[in-house]
Amino acid sequence: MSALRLDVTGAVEHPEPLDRAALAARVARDVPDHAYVNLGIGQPTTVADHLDPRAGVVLHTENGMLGMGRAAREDEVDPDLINAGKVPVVEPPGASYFHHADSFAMMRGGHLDVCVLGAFQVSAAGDLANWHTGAPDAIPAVGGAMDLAIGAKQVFVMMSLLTKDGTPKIVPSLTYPATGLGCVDRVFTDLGVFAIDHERQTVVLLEAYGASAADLAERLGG
Amino acid sequence: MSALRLDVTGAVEHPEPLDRAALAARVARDVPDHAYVNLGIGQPTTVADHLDPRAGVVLHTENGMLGMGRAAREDEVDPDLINAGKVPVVEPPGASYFHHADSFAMMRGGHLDVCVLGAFQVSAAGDLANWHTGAPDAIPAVGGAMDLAIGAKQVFVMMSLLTKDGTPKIVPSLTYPATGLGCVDRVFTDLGVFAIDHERQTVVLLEAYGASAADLAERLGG
Amino acid sequence: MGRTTFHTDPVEALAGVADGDTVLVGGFGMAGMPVRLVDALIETGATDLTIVSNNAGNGETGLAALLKARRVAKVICSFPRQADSYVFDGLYRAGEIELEVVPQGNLAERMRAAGAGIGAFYSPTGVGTLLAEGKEQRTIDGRDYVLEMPIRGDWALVAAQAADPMGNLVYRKTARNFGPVMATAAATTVVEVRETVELGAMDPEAVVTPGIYVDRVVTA
Amino acid sequence: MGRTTFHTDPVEALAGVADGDTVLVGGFGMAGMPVRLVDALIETGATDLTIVSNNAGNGETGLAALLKARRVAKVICSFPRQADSYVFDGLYRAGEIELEVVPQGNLAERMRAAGAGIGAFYSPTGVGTLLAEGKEQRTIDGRDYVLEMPIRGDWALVAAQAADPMGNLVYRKTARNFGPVMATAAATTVVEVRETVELGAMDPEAVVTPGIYVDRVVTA
Repeated sequence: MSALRLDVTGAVEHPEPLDRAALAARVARDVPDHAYVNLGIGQPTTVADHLDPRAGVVLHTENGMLGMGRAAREDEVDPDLINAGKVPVVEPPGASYFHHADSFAMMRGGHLDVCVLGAFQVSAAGDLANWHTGAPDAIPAVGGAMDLAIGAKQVFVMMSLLTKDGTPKIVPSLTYPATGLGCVDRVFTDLGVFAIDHERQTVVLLEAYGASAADLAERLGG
Repeated sequence: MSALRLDVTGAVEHPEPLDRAALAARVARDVPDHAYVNLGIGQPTTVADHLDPRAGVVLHTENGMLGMGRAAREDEVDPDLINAGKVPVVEPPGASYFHHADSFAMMRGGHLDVCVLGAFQVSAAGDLANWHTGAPDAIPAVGGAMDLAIGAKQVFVMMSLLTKDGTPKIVPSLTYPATGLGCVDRVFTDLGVFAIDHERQTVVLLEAYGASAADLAERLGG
Repeated sequence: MGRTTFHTDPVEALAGVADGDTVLVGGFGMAGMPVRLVDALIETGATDLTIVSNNAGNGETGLAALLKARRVAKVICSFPRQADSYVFDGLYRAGEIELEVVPQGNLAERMRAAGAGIGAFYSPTGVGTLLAEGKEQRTIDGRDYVLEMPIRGDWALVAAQAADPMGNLVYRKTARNFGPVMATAAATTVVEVRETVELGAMDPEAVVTPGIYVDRVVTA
Repeated sequence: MGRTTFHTDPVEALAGVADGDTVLVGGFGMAGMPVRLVDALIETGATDLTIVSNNAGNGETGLAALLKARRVAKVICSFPRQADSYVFDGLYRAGEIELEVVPQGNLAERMRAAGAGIGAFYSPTGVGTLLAEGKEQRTIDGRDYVLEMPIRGDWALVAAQAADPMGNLVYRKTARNFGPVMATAAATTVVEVRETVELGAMDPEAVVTPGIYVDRVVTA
């Protein structure tokens, strides 16, 4: 496998790695005010807790709602009102409902500003793998992952930089099956925030957390 | 030009030709109870006056309404509520509104039972010409004609059988530009009612009005 | 009045379901799931069915019960694998059920195409992935697309909030999901509702599924 | 809150319109015609425009006035020829305006495709006619279709009944027509409304155009 095209010049270094909450807050910081945003199932959902209500960010859930509210408290649970992770949510004023084809038309038509997704791997070309481990006995299940991957003006990935055994998840090219090609714009991890430079097919380290830029370059093999 | 494939055996003969009102009533008789129907602009619109309200026929207008009502009286005119001919209509209970893409999806998806259209010419294959005379200086304008032509389970044509100079409008093959191919199922005229047998590409005279079946066969050159 | 018929017995409302039919089943998780109609589908005894739905059943009720009763030859869905989808998992691993996984947006749009008379469409979703293998690809204005074909049902089973006597439907919150799309894409659409309202009681501006798409309504 | 901005001056709401832009203009006849925005478009002085609309103007007001002021290079519409469309007729016969006639359903669906990220679609409408000449044809499941491409606007000018502070829109009766489709298909959508309502006053089930599609609202 060829080396990762990585550019760490100009990276800002921070002393501590990001824990899960700090990572969610870091992602939230890059969400523009008044943006329309889809937060993927799992960890990306927690970004909502760090969005300033005054910033006017509007959440989309692909099961047919714009202006989605927070998770429902126990006494607020309505089985007809759930998010894409099937978690009960609430309806704030100004929300709207639409059917699944209209919802994915909204997504695929490029109307969302930001989509935040988890990932197994991201390549230097911005290719995303997050739906299938490629294990021969795995039952394939894609959900909305492939639509989300290509369905926003900017796609943010949020993940740990390394697997449990220390293997980098930012890779020269995908070894897991792709969810979408050339679709990722920014990667937020515990150890660093990266931008994908699509023209140069290069990963640009913007900020390092708890590691030096040089350390990260070495770990990623760039 | 080859001869018209015409089958007049089994036609029922009536003594009088149909005037405009009788023709509209005759078309109305062939509209099934509870059918969803689109009536084209002009003469086809008058079919509505002959539908028995108890038959439960539901009218569609392609500018976005199902369950359309009758023409509005002067004191009922609402500029926001018009039919495809831009004539003000009324809203009966049970109506619904939708946008243009949904309205034509309803049409092209084959959900309407009957569409009634005017025509310049119909061929033995059921080809329809009703949008363009082919005159070199004519400004082309199609509206919804091509969508209507292919957008119902059954397409009825309503016209005079002959032009003012006596030329038949049921023809072996179109000389005017086509609106749709093989789309017409039934042709209602002042002098006869015809079915198109698509398999045999043959026009079948069902009823003759004010002329014998033999007379019509001769006039049509079949 | 349109031609929508009203039924109290969901099994009666499924009269005509035949072995080998393709059945579109609404719902996203349990929201919008036509529970009574799925149970009635089991009761009909129809087998060798193709089921099109977002998921492939949970636990041992609803779609999972239909699968467990060995009535389903093939599932077309976006997400068969869930925490408690063990009935599907078992059948799949035993090679006893066919699976076509479709990205959720393509699933919705392919049914919309069927309902709208679109012959096929070029979708940006899935380009360069396993799920596009064997499909025609085309570059339009510099972007790559995959050709996707319509998905038609013999039947659509849908849950809605309310119907009026014309068969017009409204839904409730995110339980709307696939219902309005599936209602357009099947030869016969059967809808279970929580309430029926009088003629004129439904706002014509707020109707989501016009009655033309609704063949049979099962009342609460 | 979303990012929809609210304006009292329609000319201000069109800030950024440039020569050569493609402008989608709502309305079917006068129902749903964004009269104030079309007048404002004339005031901007922008020229060499492509106008996409169902008709090509009546009398000497609205679209006809825009045409008469020689601001339009091309019209894409389904029905240019009407009883009093003499401004368009004159320009067309003089060879001073380009015309693309599109069947009404294809016009709506091509804009829907642009808004929905569909690369192209196979339509059953127009097969074998003059309007399909030069277009790719394909037989799918025994039926013939014509390949149709998306129509995108730099701008959409739409009239609606009401907007809330999120930019959510409702329409009124058949004035809805092309508005919701065009709102999805343009880089910038500008909407004139008859009323604005408070946050929470619009039924989320009855919203027709969600605010994400609405960039600027001109209030009454």
